[in-house]
Amino acid sequence: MKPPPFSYHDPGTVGEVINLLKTLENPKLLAGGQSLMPMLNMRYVMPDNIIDLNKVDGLSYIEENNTGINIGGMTLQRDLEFSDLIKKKCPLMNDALQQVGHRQTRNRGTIGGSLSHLDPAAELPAVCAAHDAVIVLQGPKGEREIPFSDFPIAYMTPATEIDELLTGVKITSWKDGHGYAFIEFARRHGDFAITSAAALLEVDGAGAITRASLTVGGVGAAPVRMNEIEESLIGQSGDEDKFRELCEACREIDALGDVYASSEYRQHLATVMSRRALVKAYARANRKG
Amino acid sequence: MGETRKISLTVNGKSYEEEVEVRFHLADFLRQKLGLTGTHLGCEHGVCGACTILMNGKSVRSCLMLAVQADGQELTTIEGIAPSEDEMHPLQEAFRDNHGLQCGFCTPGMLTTLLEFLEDNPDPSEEEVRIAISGNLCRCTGYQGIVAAALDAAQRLRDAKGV
Amino acid sequence: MSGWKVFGSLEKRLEDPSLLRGVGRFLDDIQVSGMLHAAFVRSPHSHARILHIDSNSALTIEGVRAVYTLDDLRPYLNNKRLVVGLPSPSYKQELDRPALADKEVVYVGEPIAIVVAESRYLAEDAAAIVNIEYEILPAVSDCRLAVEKSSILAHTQSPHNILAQFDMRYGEVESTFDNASYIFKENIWQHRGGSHSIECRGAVSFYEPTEDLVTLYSSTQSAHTAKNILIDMLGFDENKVRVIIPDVGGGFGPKLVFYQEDVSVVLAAMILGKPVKWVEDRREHFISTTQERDQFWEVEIAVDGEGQILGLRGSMVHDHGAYTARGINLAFNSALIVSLPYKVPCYFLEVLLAVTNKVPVTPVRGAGHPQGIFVMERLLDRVARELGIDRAEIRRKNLIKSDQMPFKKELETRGGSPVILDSGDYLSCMEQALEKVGYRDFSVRKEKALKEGKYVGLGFANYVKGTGRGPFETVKVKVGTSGKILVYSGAAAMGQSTRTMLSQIVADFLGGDVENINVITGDSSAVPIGIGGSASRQTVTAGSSALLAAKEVRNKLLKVAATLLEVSEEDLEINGRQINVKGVNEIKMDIGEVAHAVAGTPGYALPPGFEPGMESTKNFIVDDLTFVNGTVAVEV
Amino acid sequence: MINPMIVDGQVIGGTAHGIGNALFEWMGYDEGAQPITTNFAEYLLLNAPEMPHVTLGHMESPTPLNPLGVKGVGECGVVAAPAAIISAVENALSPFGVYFDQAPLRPMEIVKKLVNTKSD
Repeated sequence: MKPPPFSYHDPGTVGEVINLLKTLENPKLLAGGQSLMPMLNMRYVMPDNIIDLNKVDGLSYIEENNTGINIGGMTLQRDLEFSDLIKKKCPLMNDALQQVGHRQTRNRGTIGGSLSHLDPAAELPAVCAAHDAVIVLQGPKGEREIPFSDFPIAYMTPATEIDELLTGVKITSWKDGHGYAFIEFARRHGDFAITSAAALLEVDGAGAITRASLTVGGVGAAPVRMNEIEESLIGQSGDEDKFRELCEACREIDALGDVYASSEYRQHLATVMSRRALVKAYARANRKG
Repeated sequence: MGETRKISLTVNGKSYEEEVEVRFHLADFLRQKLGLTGTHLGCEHGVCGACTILMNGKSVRSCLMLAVQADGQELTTIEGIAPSEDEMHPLQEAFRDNHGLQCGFCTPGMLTTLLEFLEDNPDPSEEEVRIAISGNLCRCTGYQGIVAAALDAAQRLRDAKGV
Repeated sequence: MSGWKVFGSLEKRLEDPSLLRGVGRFLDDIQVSGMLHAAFVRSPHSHARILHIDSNSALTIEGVRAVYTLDDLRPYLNNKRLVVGLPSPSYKQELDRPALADKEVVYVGEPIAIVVAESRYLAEDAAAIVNIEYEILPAVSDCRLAVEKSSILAHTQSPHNILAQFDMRYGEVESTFDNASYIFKENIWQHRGGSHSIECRGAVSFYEPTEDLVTLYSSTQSAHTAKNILIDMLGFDENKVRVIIPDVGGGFGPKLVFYQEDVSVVLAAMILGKPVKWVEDRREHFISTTQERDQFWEVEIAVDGEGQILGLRGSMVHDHGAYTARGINLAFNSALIVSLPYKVPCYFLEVLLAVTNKVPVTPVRGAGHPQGIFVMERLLDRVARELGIDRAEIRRKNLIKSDQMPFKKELETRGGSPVILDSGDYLSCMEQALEKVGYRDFSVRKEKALKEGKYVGLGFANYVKGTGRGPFETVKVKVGTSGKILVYSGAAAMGQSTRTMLSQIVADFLGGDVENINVITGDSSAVPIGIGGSASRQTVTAGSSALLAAKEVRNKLLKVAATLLEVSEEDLEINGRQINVKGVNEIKMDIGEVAHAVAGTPGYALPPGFEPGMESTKNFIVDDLTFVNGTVAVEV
Repeated sequence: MINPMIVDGQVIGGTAHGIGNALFEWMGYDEGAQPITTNFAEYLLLNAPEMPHVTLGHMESPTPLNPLGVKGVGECGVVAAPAAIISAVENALSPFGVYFDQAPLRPMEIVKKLVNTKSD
């Protein structure tokens, strides 16, 4: 299990990266390496050229703006985990990061790497789906932004063009004191979830839900927003039986099935994880709201 | 031999300048080029944690990094943990006293992971310790001795600091 | 006897300091000058005929030294198969593994060719482009289907897929079942798993022409077995092969097996005249290191209205994998263990070992015992449920009692010796476990939890397991002229603290200083014979030999010292490295000096009445297994 | 016991294997005998958070068969663990009347059985 031969490039600017992507044969971008390196060691991928992004300037940042936060593509999961700004403005991400891999992988893994790898069960794509994040890509024609909902185009396939680079993520914050919860079911701590659910809720003074976002990960080919459930949640209070009833809709998700988890099992878990996420998010919203 | 590069780095306080094949992962570089065979390879796909080392004080899996990426970095491996030839680090002592190892193969990764963790969290609960080493597999101990050793080491380190 | 001091009390292991500092020496840590690295070309098919192998393009890669198939190794092989099967009359066919695949591959991962290059990276590059043309054949995966008459054959040359067949029987089975009040039947399945020591397997070999000696470093659990197989396969004299075991990063059974890779690495090193290293990677471990456990049981238990067991009968199909890499022992252990903790008046089990196109099956920690225990305990839970008897009560009723010990079962071990449960109080062991886990008031806890919407459960199981499998383990204890105590053994260490264990036993006879003891295990040249680490055996076998040898050396040390010091032997004691007259520190000798006196000086006589050398080699012989027992209780 | 610390280590380590065999470790092959779990993401080994704290009680029953009076302990933890664990799971789910006859027992299989029993 040793990587195949390749040429190695470590450009210092985004422009150089894009230029290399354009000119090199069969290139592969190396971010944190927590997914690519195992695939290289197992020779599941055989690139002729590795473009290492770790020395590219200006891709690691967590910045606040008027509407939320901007995160650089090469920002480490560890930096996100320990960021007070994330805790304050996007607590769902903090919740999710506690469940991403292990200490050693978060020390190397990046948000851009996780989004580009786009494992349907990964936590950060689900967070982006929940928050209607905007993905920033740079290519030869400059920068473009696409909503996360258009980002996955197929199973583990992002909309990034072959000569483009994911440089950042823009997340719009919810109202201070909103409810949030990231719940997942994994066989062991730190594993990719079999199924996860991310919930965001805003409530009014009377405890009625005024805004809702519910995302299920690990069931479909990419994280799925449960729009119908979200609509039905508006005006509801935190009645668990009502949540249970609404979450039954998760059985309709077009689900992956394999020897590790059948599609029925994933759908079943989706109903349970969604309900638990809503219950927890509601409790948090009420406590603060 | 494929494409190579010259890199310079510091390992356990010692500076090295070496020519390395760009496809070598960091663990192979440490083991084969520098002869630091204390860092072990158990899976080479980033699950077992045996190859964990510290890079600039942070735990990383050395099988999931290319050696060229360690250029200019400061690394610590298991060989660099003890303060001297005659003395062991309190974490190493605690592992010995609590039977935190049997075959000893996962031990390097356990020690490096816990060194960083105890730095971040000097007074952890048992559950926090278990989560901290969730990315390190051990097949001998059932983890009980390791968890006990980590808690014991945390106490020793706090005592030493007079906390 | 000096009274146990170190025995039972030592709190620090001797193995730890080097392991904690990262200066242990595991297989992959061995560096030999000029060493080459190997990778294997393995079958991607579970069953196929090899039509053609083309390694030309692989050999064009710079730094690649050789690609060898079985045809290339054949001239050096006295016997091209690894004959390892433990003896048994129940075999229906012999299926020994070839050194490398021979025309037909029968499982995914079977090694076909060894590639040797200047680095493992290059060896993998080359292995990937060795071009093999296959004719893909149908494969058999499920062992239950394999034993059907119409099944696809796992090996095209075999008459059927039955590796072995045997039964175990005692008592009046038919009439018991005909007259039983209750009979309950269960179909029980236990699935495959691996051992997954964190260190994978590995081998380093080199040939020294000046000595005509082949050395193999191997992460095996038995140096002497490996040596014997190599001698058999290569047709070498006994003194031309040496096998050494470095630190081993976990064994758990599969490292007890001698593999195709071991002999291939040795031959590659001999042919090339260069040291060759192969270290298994995790993916190889998944598809080439032996596995365990697939068994299907159809069993019936007969009980009376009170839950007293009347008998047990049924059949079991055991997945043997594609080749015999050890023998019938797993299925035998499973069949033997089922009834052991309990009084079972009659028993009949028919056992089939099925050949499948999967990785060969050999012991993984527990070696068939967990399967048998699982079956019996599942049956007892069923009986308890059906008859409305408490799960603990049904076991109390049927466990063998301490006043019945030793208890002779009407069964024999695979070596033909009777199964006699030697000692133990199974009942109070279970009671103690139930006490600890709070069985008595569990139903209250369960009800309370249920009210909170939580489902909690409590389960427990009793076991008996044979340990200390014989026939012996060699231990040599020697006092060197340097005063160092040397202990050599055929035992193997892979994390069980063998060095500490042997040192503790020896230390109590020879001065009490464990730091002055050097233990050498796993070197075929250190002691002439040995068996190695498996079946929870080493403390029993090697420990006993160490005790006997240490005792003898102690006696001789005291006798020689008494002669030299001109005092009575009874007045002497050993403290650390010093022998002195009890309470008189002035009359003393270093144990090294005493050893020196019998080491022999040319032309000078030994002290009168003494044989040369301060050493003793013992092989404590044990035929009967000693049975441990226990209870596991768990709340979920 | 020659060394109680080491005995405990052996038994607890063996118990971890037993828990793995009962709940996690599953080496899959398809109908054509192709292995389908060939890495540590697909084949699950027990990790520290999933391993419970084990309490041991000891009873010594010296054997007359050897001069030390000792018995082996290396494999003890593993042998009865799956039987006890699966019995406990069955006991926990007794309100549903589901019974298990296999090891390992994976969550998917438990849920399937619960769902099937419910619909029966």
